[in-house]
Amino acid sequence: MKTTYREAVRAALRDALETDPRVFLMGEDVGRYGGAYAVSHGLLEEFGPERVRDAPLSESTFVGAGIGAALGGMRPVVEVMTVNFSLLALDQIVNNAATLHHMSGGQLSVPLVIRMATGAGRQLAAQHSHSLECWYAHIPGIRVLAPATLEDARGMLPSALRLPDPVVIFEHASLYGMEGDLADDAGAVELDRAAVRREGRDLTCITYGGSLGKVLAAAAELAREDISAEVLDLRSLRPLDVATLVASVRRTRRALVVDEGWKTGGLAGEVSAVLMEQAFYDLDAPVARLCTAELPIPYAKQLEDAALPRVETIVAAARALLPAR
Amino acid sequence: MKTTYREAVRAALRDALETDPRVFLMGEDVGRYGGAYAVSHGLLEEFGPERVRDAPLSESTFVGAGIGAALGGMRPVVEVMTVNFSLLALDQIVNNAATLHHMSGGQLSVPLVIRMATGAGRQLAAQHSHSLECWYAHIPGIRVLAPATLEDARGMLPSALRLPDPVVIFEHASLYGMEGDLADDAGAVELDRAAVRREGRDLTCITYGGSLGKVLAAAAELAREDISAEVLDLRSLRPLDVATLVASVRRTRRALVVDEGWKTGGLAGEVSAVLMEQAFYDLDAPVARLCTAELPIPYAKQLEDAALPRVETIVAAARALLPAR
Amino acid sequence: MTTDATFSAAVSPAEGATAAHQIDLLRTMLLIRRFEEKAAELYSAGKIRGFLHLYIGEEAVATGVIQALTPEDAIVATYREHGQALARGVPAGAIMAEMYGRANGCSRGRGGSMHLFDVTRRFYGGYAIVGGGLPVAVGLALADRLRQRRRVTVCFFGDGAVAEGEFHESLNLAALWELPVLFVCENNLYAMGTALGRHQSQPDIARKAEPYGVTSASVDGMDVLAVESAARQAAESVRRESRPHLLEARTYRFRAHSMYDPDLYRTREEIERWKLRDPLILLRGRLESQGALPAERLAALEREVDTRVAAAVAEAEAGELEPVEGMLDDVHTPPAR
Amino acid sequence: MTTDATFSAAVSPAEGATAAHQIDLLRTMLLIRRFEEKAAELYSAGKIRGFLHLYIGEEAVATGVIQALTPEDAIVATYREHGQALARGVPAGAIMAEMYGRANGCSRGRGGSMHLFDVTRRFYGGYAIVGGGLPVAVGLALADRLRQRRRVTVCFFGDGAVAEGEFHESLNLAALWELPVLFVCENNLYAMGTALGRHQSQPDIARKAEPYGVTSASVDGMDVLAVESAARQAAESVRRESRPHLLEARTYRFRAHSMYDPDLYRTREEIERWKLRDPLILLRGRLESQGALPAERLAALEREVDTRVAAAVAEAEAGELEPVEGMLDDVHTPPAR
Ligand SMILES: Cc1ncc(C[n+]2csc(CCOP(=O)(O)OP(=O)(O)O)c2C)c(N)n1
Ligand SMILES: Cc1ncc(C[n+]2csc(CCOP(=O)(O)OP(=O)(O)O)c2C)c(N)n1
Ligand SMILES: [Mg+2]
Ligand SMILES: [Mg+2]
Repeated sequence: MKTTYREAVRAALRDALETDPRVFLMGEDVGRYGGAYAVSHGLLEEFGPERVRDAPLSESTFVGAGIGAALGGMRPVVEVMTVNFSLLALDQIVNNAATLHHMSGGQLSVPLVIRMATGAGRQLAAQHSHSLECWYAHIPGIRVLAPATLEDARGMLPSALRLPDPVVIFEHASLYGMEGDLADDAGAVELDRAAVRREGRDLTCITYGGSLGKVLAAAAELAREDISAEVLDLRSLRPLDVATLVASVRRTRRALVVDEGWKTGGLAGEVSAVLMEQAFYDLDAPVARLCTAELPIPYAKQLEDAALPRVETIVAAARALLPAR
Repeated sequence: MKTTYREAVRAALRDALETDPRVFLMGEDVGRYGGAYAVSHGLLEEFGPERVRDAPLSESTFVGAGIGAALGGMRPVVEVMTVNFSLLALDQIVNNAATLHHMSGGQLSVPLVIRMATGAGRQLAAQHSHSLECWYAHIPGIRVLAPATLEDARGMLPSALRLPDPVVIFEHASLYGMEGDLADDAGAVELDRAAVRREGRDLTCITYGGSLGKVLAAAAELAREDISAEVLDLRSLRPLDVATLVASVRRTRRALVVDEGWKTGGLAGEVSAVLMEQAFYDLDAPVARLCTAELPIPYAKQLEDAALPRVETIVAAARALLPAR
Repeated sequence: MTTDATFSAAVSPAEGATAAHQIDLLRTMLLIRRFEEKAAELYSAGKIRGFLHLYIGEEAVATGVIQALTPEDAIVATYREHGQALARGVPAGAIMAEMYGRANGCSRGRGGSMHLFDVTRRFYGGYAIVGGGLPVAVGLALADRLRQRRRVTVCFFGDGAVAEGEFHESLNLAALWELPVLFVCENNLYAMGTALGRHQSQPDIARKAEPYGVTSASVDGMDVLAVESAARQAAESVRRESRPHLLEARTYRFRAHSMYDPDLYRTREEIERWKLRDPLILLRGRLESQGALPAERLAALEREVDTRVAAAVAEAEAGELEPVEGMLDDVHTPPAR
Repeated sequence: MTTDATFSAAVSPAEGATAAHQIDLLRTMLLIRRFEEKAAELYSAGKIRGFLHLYIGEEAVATGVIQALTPEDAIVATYREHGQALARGVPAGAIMAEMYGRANGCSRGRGGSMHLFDVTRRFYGGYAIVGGGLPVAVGLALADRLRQRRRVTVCFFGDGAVAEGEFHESLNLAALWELPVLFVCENNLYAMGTALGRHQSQPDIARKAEPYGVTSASVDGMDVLAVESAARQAAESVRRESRPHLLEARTYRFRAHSMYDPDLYRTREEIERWKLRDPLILLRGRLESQGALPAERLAALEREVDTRVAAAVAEAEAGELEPVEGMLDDVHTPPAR
């Protein structure tokens, strides 16, 4: 059926609320308002205020309450409106959610799903344009997912809800309006493997989330120049599916990592370092990174555009990786 | 003169308070208690409660107040007791301190110095053993320093106070007791360059902060096996002194990065990625990373020891980088 | 929590504000109103992008409070800060140019609507992380205390911000350290789509000051004279005693939370009821009943304001775009300075 | 803030607690006292490492409060939680073994002194980030509400935690959502070296509940019977009305904050003054004056407790070390489960 990324996430939420009485939603404006990105629109009316809970502006506490509710036998789905506000909840996520299973010697588990919108590109300026997926991907004890397709928007949530440990799901805000076809019986997806979104021979473009569309567009453009780019979607940011990355790069012998996060200390560097360790002798050129320029994201369109990875810059970076011809 | 890392930081604080009326200290237990690590011991008595301010347990607000005081013309030195608690202040650091100069179109500057203890190794378990330097090093708009020697403990603070922008200084808690000689006239140091702490030919060991001592010990042990290891101390974690790294690796053609942070998405990966980009064709072997095992730091000694980089594991990793002989 | 639009102002209106002064207040409120109506129009036209949060309906709060300030005093505001900026005297053209993302904007196009700055007017900006401005205001006041400057820092924030931990931490710290902060809560009864009664277990915001030993008051935020006199009393005591004060201004936003908001969480009736207490209509009515605002005077005022708004738009339209090459210049302060 | 050691208990002591019951309370407090004295000794001997925060002087709080709980109720505590764990019935041997970092420790050596857990007793652990346990307690109570279980979650925290934003957020959320949390503030007058009056602008902690519409009470935390009866009343109302309550227990720690603390920030006199109100001495005195505690009974009690502590140490000494190979096993929950 024709649907959108937004509707796919909503369908996943509705499905979870219908099938599991332990599931409830909690977050700012998920109820009456219908969700800052209208993802949970209609769910309050359908499931009532006990299971669709509008939270006050208290990120640290409602995320921590999600942890406690998970300890108490529930399956909370907490929406932190955007990654920008999740900084206020990091202590709960890093020091409690990620550690309790371990610190308790395995007695406790925290089956908590935290969803948040991420990314830039809508002229929201420095405080509302973060991409901090790499921070979360650094933390042992949590899983980090980045659905970039309708299938994953629909399927990652139910799969995450089957896991006994905390999962953080990043939804790039620019994807909510993405339209496409989704199988009527679409549901849970596997979470462990990166996906080859386009096959290619000459280089591997590795990306995730909101950048996938740009990279696929770049690959199409490169094809017109007879450059065959394979496009890999990481899907899971922690753990990384290193085997799939390495297998692809062993074939193409060249890799470009595209990440909307800042370059220094970001996820692209991790991918590059992993390829250094496991594919060094198969590389015909150094792994290249194309990331966001290192400045707070500016409001002005031309400045923001210049700061973020774009199809043209991806194409140029890919060309630069290949031997001159 | 004979001194300790702790006393060197204290001397730097005292000196700053004496020479600049705009400087004041603020943080939990920096006054009456004398500092959780006794760094500011005696300063309250010397400079009084207006300039040595015991703050309530309100990390977000006293760090934010440091930002505001900096905007108001002061030169605050804020102590966040440890990096573990700094998670509660990240919003202020990332969304305000790091962005205000840019967002205001250059009108505002935030000359704020934030000091915090970091690191594991004292059996303090998962919530008190973080090494999140890499998170801070990811953020444009702030500078990140890691003094590993007495000279830097004494000199980085005055140098940081001369900068017009926010600086975060990480002091590894295991270093405070480190003894050694310090020139009586020791003072400000330059902040931009990594330091070669030991010269070598066969490989470059890159590290910083609390790991430097272990790496130097490992280098000494390697020397007994006729392996000549150069030891590089990053000193500045943001920005990285890439030129010095690359120059060293071009000579030694091999590199091992030792970092107490977790490997995935950590600073070691960034160093590896930079070498991939700028020294790929000079490398005789893939850059190796030796980091902390990916688990919340356990309390039990044998488990914590096993999780952290140690002299033996550093030596082993270095050997493994070299051609069998 | 009832959203009934009638309040007994906890602080009585300024006695005998001159007609001239009242007309100045009306001019400022009218400027804010017309400026934002134009901004909304320009947003729909795609000239302004990103988030745009309108202050329409709340003009009396910023206008009245800022009357109580001297040029040495400081202001910290939120992402809904056009009103504060205009009332503080930040040039309308510089604000409009900022929303256009132009080089002549008050933040050189870096900040946009949510991040207006004007250091010469000690306007320390719009903060878009709810609650994030409070600690900064506390710090500005701390600097004043340490430098023995008798200044006030006014910190504006919404009812939703009261739920954030930083509200609690900032009131405690400001009171504990005796810092001259005037905390102004713009209680418009909603945090986005969440009504006050659904985010506060006890909705009387003035009472939130008690456990810190901080004095507080509530005022009818639709009555600019009441706001002004409450703010003057509050700022006066903050300055005199170097102690914080919490002022709750009960107001209402007539427009949606932002241009993205379908506004489904409140009734038309509620909005219409509040519009009966439109701060501009209230003040105009008072002036007319005093015979102090003849029709032609009002018409002249309207023309004057329209001209200023038109000039602001022209200035924005004429603004240059910041060159992409200079993008990285403002990440760190140039050593020069 | 005066640290005068005399309080008028806001809640009157339990009328006519039987001698047998009072002796049970004494046994528990004595166990906590002797257990921690031994732990301090073992810390100096290097058998226990990391941070060690002693509860000595505060035993009446955990002992009295936990009387009010059923096995179905939950407990969330801090890094200073040996007393809560022992009072809840977590085996002394499992706690001591945990502090030794042994496989037979209650957290299998992962947590140490600051992170004791015992899920079978719904002891949800020690939280070492100040304030970090409060939201977790709110969530446990939320789960009970959603599952319609009439349970109470007790959340212990110190006076220092009151300054954290999470205190404010958690009281608001628990009250707003009508969650059965009993917040117990162990006010020992210091946050590390910072006296209450230097971290709270207004030091009456019970009053902090007012702005949330949360009921509260203060109790003499050195009088275990007063604590028990206050806790019973509080837990009763929390359970009945499914609403939070804040109970402040005024107490004092006789030892330094942690084994690292030189304890330079308070006078010997102050400590000695408080030791006159040692909760064990108070209860013993009461029992003796009732003629309910003959010398030989007390001696027997002391012997019994010493035996239990000795057994706990023996159990810890006999514990295995967790194999390093299994280090990564407990990062994620095994799929098996
Ligand atoms: C910490 C944080 N959480 C969430 C948001 C998203 N958000 C922006 S404004 C807003 C509502 C704030 O309401 P209030 O404080 O009453 O101010 P108002 O918009 O009514 O003026 C929310 C939830 C944010 N900007 N910051
Ligand atoms: C968020 C945070 N900041 C700082 C610390 C360091 N610290 C540990 S205990 C403590 C004092 C806490 O005092 P209080 O809440 O009164 O509890 P008490 O130790 O008196 O029982 C501090 C500052 C911490 N653990 N967590
Ligand atoms: Mg509001
Ligand atoms: Mg205390």
